[in-house]
Amino acid sequence: MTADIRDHTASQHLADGPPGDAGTVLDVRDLTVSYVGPDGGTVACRDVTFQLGRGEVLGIAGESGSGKSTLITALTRLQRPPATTTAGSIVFHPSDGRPGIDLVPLGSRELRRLRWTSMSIVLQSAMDALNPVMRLGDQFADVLRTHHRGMDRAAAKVRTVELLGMVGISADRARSFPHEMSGGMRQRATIALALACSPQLVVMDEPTTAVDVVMQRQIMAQVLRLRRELGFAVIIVTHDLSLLLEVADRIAIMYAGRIVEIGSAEALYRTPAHPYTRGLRDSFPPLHAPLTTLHGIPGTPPDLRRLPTGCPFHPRCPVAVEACSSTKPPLVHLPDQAAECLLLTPEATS
Amino acid sequence: MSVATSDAAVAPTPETPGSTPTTTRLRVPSRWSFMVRRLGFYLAAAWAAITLNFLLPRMMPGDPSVAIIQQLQRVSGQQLPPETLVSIQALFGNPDANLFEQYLAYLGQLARFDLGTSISRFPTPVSEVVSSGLPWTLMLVGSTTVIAFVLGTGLGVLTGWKAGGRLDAILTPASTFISAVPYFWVALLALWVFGFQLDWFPSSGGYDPDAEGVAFWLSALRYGFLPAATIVFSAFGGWLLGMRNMTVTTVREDYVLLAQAKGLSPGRVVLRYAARNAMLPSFTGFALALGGVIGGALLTEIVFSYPGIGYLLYDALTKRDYPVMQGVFLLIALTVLVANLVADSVYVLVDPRVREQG
Amino acid sequence: MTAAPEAVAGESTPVLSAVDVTKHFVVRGAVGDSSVVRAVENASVDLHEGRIVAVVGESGSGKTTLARMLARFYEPTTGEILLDGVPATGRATRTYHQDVQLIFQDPFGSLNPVHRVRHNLDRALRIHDRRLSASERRKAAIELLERVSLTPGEDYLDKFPHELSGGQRQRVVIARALAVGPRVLLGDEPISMLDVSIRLEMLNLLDRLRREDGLALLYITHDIASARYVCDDVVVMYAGEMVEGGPKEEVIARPAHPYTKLLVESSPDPDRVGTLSREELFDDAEALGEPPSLIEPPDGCRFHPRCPFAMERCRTQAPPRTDVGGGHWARCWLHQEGRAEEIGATTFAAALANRDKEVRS
Amino acid sequence: MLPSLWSNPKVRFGLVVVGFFTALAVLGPWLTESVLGVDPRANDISAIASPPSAEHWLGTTQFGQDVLAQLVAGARGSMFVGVLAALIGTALAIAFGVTAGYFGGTVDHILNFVTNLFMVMPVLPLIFIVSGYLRGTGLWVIAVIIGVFGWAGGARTLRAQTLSVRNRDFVLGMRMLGESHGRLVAVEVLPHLVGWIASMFLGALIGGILAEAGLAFLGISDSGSISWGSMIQAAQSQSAVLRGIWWWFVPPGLCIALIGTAAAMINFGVDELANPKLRAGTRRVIRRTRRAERAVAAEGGAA
Repeated sequence: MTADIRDHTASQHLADGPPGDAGTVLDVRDLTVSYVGPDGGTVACRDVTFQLGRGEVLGIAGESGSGKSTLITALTRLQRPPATTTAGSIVFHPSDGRPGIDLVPLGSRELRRLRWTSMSIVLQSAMDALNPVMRLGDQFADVLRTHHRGMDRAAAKVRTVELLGMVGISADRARSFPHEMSGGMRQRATIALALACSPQLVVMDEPTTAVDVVMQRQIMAQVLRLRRELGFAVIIVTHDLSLLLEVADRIAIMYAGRIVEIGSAEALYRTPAHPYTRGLRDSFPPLHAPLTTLHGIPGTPPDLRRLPTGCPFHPRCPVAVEACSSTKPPLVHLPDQAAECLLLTPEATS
Repeated sequence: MSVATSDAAVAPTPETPGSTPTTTRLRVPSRWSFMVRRLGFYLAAAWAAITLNFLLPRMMPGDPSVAIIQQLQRVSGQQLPPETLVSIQALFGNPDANLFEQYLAYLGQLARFDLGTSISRFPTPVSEVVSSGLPWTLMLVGSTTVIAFVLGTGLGVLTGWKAGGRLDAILTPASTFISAVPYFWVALLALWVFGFQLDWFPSSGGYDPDAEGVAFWLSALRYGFLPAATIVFSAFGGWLLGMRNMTVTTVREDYVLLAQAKGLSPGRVVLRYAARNAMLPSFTGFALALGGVIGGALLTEIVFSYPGIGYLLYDALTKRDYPVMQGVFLLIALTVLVANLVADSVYVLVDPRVREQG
Repeated sequence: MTAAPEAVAGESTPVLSAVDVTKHFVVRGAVGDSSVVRAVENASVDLHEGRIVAVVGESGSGKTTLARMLARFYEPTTGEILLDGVPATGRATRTYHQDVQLIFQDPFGSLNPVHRVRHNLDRALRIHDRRLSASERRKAAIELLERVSLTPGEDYLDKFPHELSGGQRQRVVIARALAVGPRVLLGDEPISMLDVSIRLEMLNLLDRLRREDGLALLYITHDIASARYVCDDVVVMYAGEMVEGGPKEEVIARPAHPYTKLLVESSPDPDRVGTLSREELFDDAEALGEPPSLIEPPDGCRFHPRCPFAMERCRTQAPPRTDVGGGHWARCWLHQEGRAEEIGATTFAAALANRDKEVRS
Repeated sequence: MLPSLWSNPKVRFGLVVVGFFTALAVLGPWLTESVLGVDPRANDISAIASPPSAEHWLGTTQFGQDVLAQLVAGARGSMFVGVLAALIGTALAIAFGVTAGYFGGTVDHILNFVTNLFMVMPVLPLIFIVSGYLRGTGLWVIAVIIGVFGWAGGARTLRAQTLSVRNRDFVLGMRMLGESHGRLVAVEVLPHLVGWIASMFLGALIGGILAEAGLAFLGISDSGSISWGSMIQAAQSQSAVLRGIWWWFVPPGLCIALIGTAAAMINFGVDELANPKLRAGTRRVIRRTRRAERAVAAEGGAA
């Protein structure tokens, strides 16, 4: 396996100067996740490899069926049958310099200790993510008191008010039930909740899909400020590349369960290396630039159970050559990005 | 949030109310008015039950009131006093009065808690007969309903949480079978095995007629054990299955996922997140089951000749004691209604989201 | 994008128009506890042959209610829907829907999963024209499928919805709507639930329908960029009211209402990547506010509680419609007070931050 | 929907059992006469209350009647009541539930009120009393009573389901093409309720069998007809329990339990199909996943 060399170069190349550049917080290698079915497994995530710098914002963009949700539940070790991690490692590096911990083989007890203090999660729909029959404050208190032994009710309350204040929610809301709040407020509350135990990484699964653009901007503004102040890293998973281009340091593009391109936001926008990235970028009509007729990406995403041979994107690819249907494209490194496309290999370019 | 629009036949929920923020959702402190509405329904239902009780004997072929009067005269061997005649006719039909007059007389009779006179135990009033059986049934079925609920729900949460585990593999199919078994048949089997073969428990009755004081209560426990055990056995499977499936469904809700992501202890995740929500439908079921207590174990009581309401009803049926039959029905119907009302109130208390349902 | 046919609003009778329509829903909480949701207030829109009007707004702004009134699923509380200038209320919905069809947001929900594609088209054709024979209907169904770029049409006739992708389903839905030969298509966020990569093709299809078949289209969306891509005119709705409208480039490039400005500035715009820093993009954007309840909307201008330019007058009086030239109009007091240029002078977020600073000091 | 129903093992088991008893009910008289060669009502004086033997596979009753023959004949009686009650109950449930759910508004208010009334009426005692008045009227009347008083729960479920289907866009979409309400209900809405209706029918079937058994046990049923309930009742009244003639009352109860289990299994399976979350929680899926995990772990350990 040549992963070692590749990863090092990649992280040096690709970490687009995260604040402080204090090293890696998460190191994911060859992560493969399958859905076990009666006739074998369907691989929803294959050989996913990336590093996340401390305080960095990594965006993961993909369409339905690209494996991005699968990746999230695997990263957070929250997957349930029939999903299962069949290969790879997820190494989390604590901030105090202790050696990294691979989350994949970890038992539930050890995992529980790491949860929320190291890595927390924000789900797409806050309405579904909050317990409908518990007051908001209680949902903060139970996580606070689980991870901070000895914290009493009063202290938990103080901390809850402080956390809610960070996202602009008034203290009296701690007494509210989720259904008594607006969608935007609920989503902000779950972000405050995610920060309760000062994690080093917050994973966000489509955090703004259920809210409107104005609220989306407000929420992202808060997340970016809090990240600046508290220094946690963020992984945002969404189908909305246009949003990621504005908020992420680096972006990974997923297609058919693979990361087909990863690189700095600007590089992916200005000089996308993978035809799929290019197509995805051109699927967002501009807000101010002159209009031309755009076409998106013709065709439909592949069925994961019946992936095309060679490059999974070749049937939809406008620039595919014959070899694309038979050869698996290798990961090719470019100055600000890396992409899996045959056309980028020296043989193709020469 | 449910929205009633003017042209509901084709109108789906409009986009607005669901997404309007805070104030819309806070605006509805209508738990009380919700309860008022439900109370209205139950009053109507009570009225319907009382009216049904009025109409039943009058719709039946033959003339129950004449039959009752004849029977009473035969049993007592004397002419009935006129006020007894009036009372019977008010309850079971008076061929000389029109339906409306009869109805008024019937309601007046009920208002005085006069349910007529028992035929088989002449001249005991029906209300007395019924109340003699009530405590036994309340004790037997009441306690077993609670035990079955606690047991079934608890095990249901466990099997649902560990779905696919060993407990689930054994308990779920077993419960499916058990909950399909006729409960009076279980009672028969229990009686056969533990009552006669092993002779561990008395086979009939509710207490030792010779015992007094503490001994009486102990005998009541001993006599009641077998019927109670069969009721718990037959009933807990249903609770278990319902709770298991609700738990399996709830466990896959995002808020349980998030609770796990928060690193809470499994016990906390199960109890405060999964079970708490999964239990909501069961609460209603439980309150309803409590309502069914009175009429719930008719046949078990009969198998064990247990001196409760069920046995009374059976006795009345075999002896054609229509006044007692009707009295028992009215009692059962009204307790079911009260229990439903309690169920609704409980639901409003345990689920903060409840405001209004159809 | 292709230029719109040379048709200027006002010259011809609109095919379909909403005149001053208002919709209030009664929401029943429980006994004696009902309240009125003012979903749409005095909204007007004209749909012309061969033109696309986009209605842009956040969820809860009343845009879907407006579309459903135009589709006559709801009758307006006040105001009128005119088809060819004639009040629609007199017509049976059955014949009305031969002219006006609505495309739903969710392509997974708008085709019955138990029926094949054939059933949907066949029923539509049959109801539309009882004289057609089975083979004629089959031919017509194939033509319809090919018109929405599902080629060859035969291949799709016997498919069930679950065998189709989201985009293909939405195409079938459009084909079904076209089967009755409508002159107006109302699209209620027709692309928002589709994969990003196929949304543009769907918009291109709508564009082709208006160009080739002269359909009048209403395009409802929350995505202002996609509205700009496909439409001719934009109407912006906020909290049940229309706050601004006009030719798309005018409205988006030079918003005449603070809310439109907020909407445009909040929309992701990849062109800004690299030219503006993230701090510049997101600073001051943390407290932009939320739309009000439609049960007790604010007095005066419904936007005033969030508006950095709000004046005393805005709190009490609803602003009138002001024409700012070229068919571009807005409902905002700034135009009456001669403060219109303030809107373009700064960003919304900056103006808001500025106002808050003043308030504090 | 239907093919996937059959692929669920729970449903498959249930259907086989229900099918078996249905066949037994239909072929009952022929079976007892031609195959067993016994008349279920004939009294064999030479074998009173004899335990299972080569001659009488399931033994005989206190009256010398062959239990197996009675069991087969009883299948017809019990199934007849069950099926008729279920037919009536399901028809009423559809009429009330679907109509209320589809049309909504005032129609819904009225129908829903009636449904709720029937819902809170204590059905079993009511049936006891009504049939107490009408004693000895036979299986027909009993089935009708059970059906007429037992539909409310099903109607409530169907109403909720209809409501959710009715609000789906495809109904509105077809309505917009000009489809009539009748066609919309029959062609667009009802197909989505087939699973629910089927499971409701099964629920009513077993409910009817149980109710009839209960009534027969009380001695209310037609004394002339044979059903599983009347067998248990006869056993009870002849003190079979006291005398230990277990083969008299155990088999009919087992039959009821078996068919009840079968119906419950089918409902369970339908629930799993309708509810993906439940489906993902089935033992098969979880076991399969654990196996895969173990395989991966073993591989990793070896490497």
